[in-house]
Amino acid sequence: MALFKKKTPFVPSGVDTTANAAATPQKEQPYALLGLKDDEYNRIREILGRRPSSSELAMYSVMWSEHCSYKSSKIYLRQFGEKVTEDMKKHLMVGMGENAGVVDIGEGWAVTFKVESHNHPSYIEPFQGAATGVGGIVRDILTMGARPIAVMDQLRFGAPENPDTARVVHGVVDGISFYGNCLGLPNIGGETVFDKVYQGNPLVNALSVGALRHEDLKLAKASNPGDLVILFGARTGADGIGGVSVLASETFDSTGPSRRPAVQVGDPFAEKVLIECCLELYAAQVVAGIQDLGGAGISCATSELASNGGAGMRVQLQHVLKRDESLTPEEILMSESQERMMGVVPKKHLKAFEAIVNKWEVEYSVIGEVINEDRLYINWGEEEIVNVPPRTVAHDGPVYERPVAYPAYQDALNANNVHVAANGNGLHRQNHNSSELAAQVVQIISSPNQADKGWITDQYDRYVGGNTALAQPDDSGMVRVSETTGLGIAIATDANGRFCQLDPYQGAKLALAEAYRNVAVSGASPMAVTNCLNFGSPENPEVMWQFKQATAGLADGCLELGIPVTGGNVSFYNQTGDVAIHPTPVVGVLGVIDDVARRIPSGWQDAGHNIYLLGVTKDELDGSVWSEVVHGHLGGRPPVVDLAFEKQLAEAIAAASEQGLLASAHDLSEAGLAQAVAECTLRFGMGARIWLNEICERDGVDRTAALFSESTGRVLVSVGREDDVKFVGLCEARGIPVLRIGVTDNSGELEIQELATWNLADLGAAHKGTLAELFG
Amino acid sequence: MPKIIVEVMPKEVLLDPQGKAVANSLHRTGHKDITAVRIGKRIELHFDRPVTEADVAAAQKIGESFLSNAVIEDVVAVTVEDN
Amino acid sequence: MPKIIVEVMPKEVLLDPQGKAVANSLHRTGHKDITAVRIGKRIELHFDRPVTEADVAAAQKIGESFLSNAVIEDVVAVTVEDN
Amino acid sequence: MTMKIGVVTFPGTLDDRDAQRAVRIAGATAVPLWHADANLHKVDAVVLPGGFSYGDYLRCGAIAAQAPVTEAIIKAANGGLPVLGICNGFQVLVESHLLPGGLIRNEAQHFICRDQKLRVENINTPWTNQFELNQEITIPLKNGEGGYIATDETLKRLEGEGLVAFRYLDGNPNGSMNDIAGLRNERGNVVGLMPHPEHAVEAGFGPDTNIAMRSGIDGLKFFTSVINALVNA
Ligand SMILES: Nc1ncnc2c1ncn2[C@@H]1O[C@H](COP(=O)(O)OP(=O)(O)O)[C@@H](O)[C@H]1O
Ligand SMILES: [Mg+2]
Repeated sequence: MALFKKKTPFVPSGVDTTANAAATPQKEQPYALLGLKDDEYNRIREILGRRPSSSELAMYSVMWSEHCSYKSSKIYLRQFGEKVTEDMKKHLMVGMGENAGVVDIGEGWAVTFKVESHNHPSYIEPFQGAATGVGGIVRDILTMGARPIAVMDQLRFGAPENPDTARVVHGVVDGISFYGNCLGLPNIGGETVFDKVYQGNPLVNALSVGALRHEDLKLAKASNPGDLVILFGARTGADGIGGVSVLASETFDSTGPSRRPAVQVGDPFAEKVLIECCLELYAAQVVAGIQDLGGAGISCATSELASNGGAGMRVQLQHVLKRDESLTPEEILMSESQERMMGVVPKKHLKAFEAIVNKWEVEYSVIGEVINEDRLYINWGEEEIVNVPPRTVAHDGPVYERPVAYPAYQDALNANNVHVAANGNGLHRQNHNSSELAAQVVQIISSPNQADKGWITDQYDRYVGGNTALAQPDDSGMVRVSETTGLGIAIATDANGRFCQLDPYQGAKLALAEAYRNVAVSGASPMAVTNCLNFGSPENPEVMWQFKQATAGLADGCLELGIPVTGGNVSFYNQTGDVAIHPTPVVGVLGVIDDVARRIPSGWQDAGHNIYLLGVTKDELDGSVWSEVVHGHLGGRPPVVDLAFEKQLAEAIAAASEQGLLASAHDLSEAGLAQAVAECTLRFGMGARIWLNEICERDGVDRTAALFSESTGRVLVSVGREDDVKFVGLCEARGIPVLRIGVTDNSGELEIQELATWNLADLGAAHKGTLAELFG
Repeated sequence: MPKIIVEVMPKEVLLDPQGKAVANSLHRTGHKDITAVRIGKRIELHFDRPVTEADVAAAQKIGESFLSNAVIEDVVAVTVEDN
Repeated sequence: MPKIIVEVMPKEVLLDPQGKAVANSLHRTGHKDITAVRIGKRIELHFDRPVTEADVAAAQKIGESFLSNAVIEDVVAVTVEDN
Repeated sequence: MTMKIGVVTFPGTLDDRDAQRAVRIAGATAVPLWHADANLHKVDAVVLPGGFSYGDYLRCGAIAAQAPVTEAIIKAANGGLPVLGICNGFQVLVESHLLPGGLIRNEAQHFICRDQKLRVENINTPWTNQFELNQEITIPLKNGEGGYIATDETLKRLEGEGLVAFRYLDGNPNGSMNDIAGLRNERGNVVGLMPHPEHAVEAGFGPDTNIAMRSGIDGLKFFTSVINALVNA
């Protein structure tokens, strides 16, 4: 390799070399501007035994940032790996810590899935921010050796009536639609929530799932000395460099060079080609290790590959293909240009590697070599600009136990429940006024958060691939993995920020329970968990308390359900000024189904079926949609969650589904029974007659609670007459409370007895028109 | 009818995937001397009355605030055409 | 570096839904005097050497055959910019 | 002997594997055709599937229209080879001038994915002979640039000569003139449409029907039609 051949005559380039760093220990460095604290900077000096060169400083600063090092969250994330039983690890092929966890789903297949945030870029430039969010998570999945097979998106926007919301909504949805559709990945679900707490800080989380044969698993490591390090895909440009540009300047004040733009522009076409190219490289077995380039770009990929592989690396930075010749070495190290991958290729496979990338017209360059030494050397021409132990950059960043404080507002918030709000009178209930109560049903199902999300999801391709078994508006997304046996997976994600604000520990468990239930009602068996923890500033002790509570809730919940967390992502600093968002831990549950043909529809399709409510309804309206939409209230304590019961319920659904007893199943969550009934009837336009009195009598609740309570552990199912006895017997044998609450019919109407009768066309128009009216 | 033409281009330092794809295609068909291609928008604002200074100033403002996104694009020209 | 700029517009007689959407939005925000908006493309072909007459002729041809679709679009200008 | 139906892959093509599956389900052999290879491998018919060829960056289908494989297809189509263009494939056919007119951004300015009802208006093509005239079918539609436009003169000719093969029913999703969803050429061997028949060939993965969720397979007839046409040729 001609990577380091001496050229003559040698002309120093003026960059800050390691030699220069050793010779000028007193030189002032802008570490604070790069986000490093005094003690962090001093630790770098200690590690190196000198001041860092400006390139080294760039690498440490970005790799030790919150985003890359998880320095505030690490001590809490550990419990996801600790609160597990051997049984929970049984199906885990790769656990936390890698680009994404990998789960064995049987028949020689494995799947890998993960959810990640792209919140801040999506506020600055919603279209590109959201688009590159999808691109980034898909590359994580690809890196594991998997073919990405689907995406999902979890969105939180500000108040619908705020004029800025439309800008963000349009940009984000267009961006996800553009990037995901161009990649040819079906969008199989997601979440859309509007709340003013997200006004200046929308959340854009994206999930991707991929499938692979067991033997195709790839890891991000460089362990064999002599292997080549190859950067391929898009060229490196000035994307997402932001503040690092200050390094290139002599003075660090405002008269320095103009800051490079912090946004990245995505090219989904380049990524689609990169996916096919990588899959062909994997099939030909020419890469020994692979890493995608995301946050921190080349700094991250080189140091992680070397650190993971227990080896070192020698890199010639001038060999990086650039889009812009004016880039400095520091900027090249930091650039977050999209659609790039770094492969570790044994020399003997170079020819085969080149043939494949050339076929796909993907550009590449050999930028370095794996070495048998615990060192990462990076040269700029003949000059050495980085000379560090890779582990200190990639894995030994600072870890903080930040101060935690019980929020000053918490007790008052919890005390102000729906029974004492409104000056001690409690939120008014229209139990005795049927027309008012019926109006609340329509008000709620047409409110932006409860309305049909078709205006958004119709902008996403749910068909591509030909394997989508369930997508919107069903409870979970489901895709077939094996075309020969029908083996498939289901995924649902959930998070309720209002519940989490009231009680982050319970809130995280509730999100887990809901996602778990959504997977179960689709007919799949829940198997693994991913998460994206969206919180305010970790430097605020009250936020840190929320984080501590939520992670404990999630870890405890997973242990109770017996499904492990396989990976995730943390997003801090989601706030406007000092005001943090509601804690929003998005929880994704993955389930497996032996044959997707067995999946359960979420709505009613046949007349004359009986409708059963499984589970018990309590008067749980604190934090509910009813309290928000009808009363504009948030206070009290969220519903109680009983995970042992959720598990029992899921097993009962699975058993009933295996015996073919269920015509449909839909879980109850936000806005309770009223919402579920409306969705079941509108899904295929099947009418129904429902009665509430038996719920009220058996469970001792009033009509408001029967309709709108958000008690957990409840599912609505429809069952053909011929299966009635068998089904009820199955529930009773398993200790699942079961109550017949209605029948389906061809009336074209939904009747809730003694309350109201709605024409389905009208009800559908109310439920489906809202988002189009707001944003169309 | 007179019109004001606002021209918007992607910022120089940012990736322009469209331009890149077109450049590649031109290279494949032999136009090797074209070193790069960048693609932006040409937006015509039509009027049915003579265009004033104030209109041009307004067009410039609309161009910067609405027709382009300042984070990723620049308004490179605002011109009047009368025919 | 010199560049040739090819400008392409949708044909006058055909509808331009993008332009219409922008026009509607401008009307909503009070710019009632703009009677219509049409949106086309501004395509820059970059060179790293001086541009010749032949280059311009080639650009015109590329513009008509590839950069625009003659069935629905017109090349409205081909100009050279040097700076 | 089973028929060989070529399915083209350009960089950025997305529905190629789906189209191959549809060909197999219909009972023919799918032959992958690569954009850079002008060799059509003696296939009996060609499908240009959906996706974003070369990113669809200049105009949809414009760059793909210049590919070596497209040149070969144009030649073969002029000689009578059955060619079906789906979505992006339709755009490629239009950009290649095998079919007239153009496809522009949807009227609503965004991508739209939905189960779309169509009326089959011409069954005298190798791709539609298994339908009944004016049969109503439902197949998925998913496009960002599916608005069909043409000059008045062209429209008149299309209508006059019966070249409109499919028309949208129950709402025009993208602002297409005369509700045109798909066309055939004069000879009938070349058919293009925006909706995706290859996504309605397998029960469980197609559009919803009155009978069961995702059970629609109206798209299969496109592929059985061409097999039928080839057998009887
Ligand atoms: N942004 C989005 N992207 C994709 N699908 C979405 C999005 N928002 C909502 N959905 C889908 O709409 C349906 C209803 O959503 P939701 O009411 O949140 O479901 P659930 O209450 O079952 O969690 C689900 O199928 C969900 O996946
Ligand atoms: Mg649900």
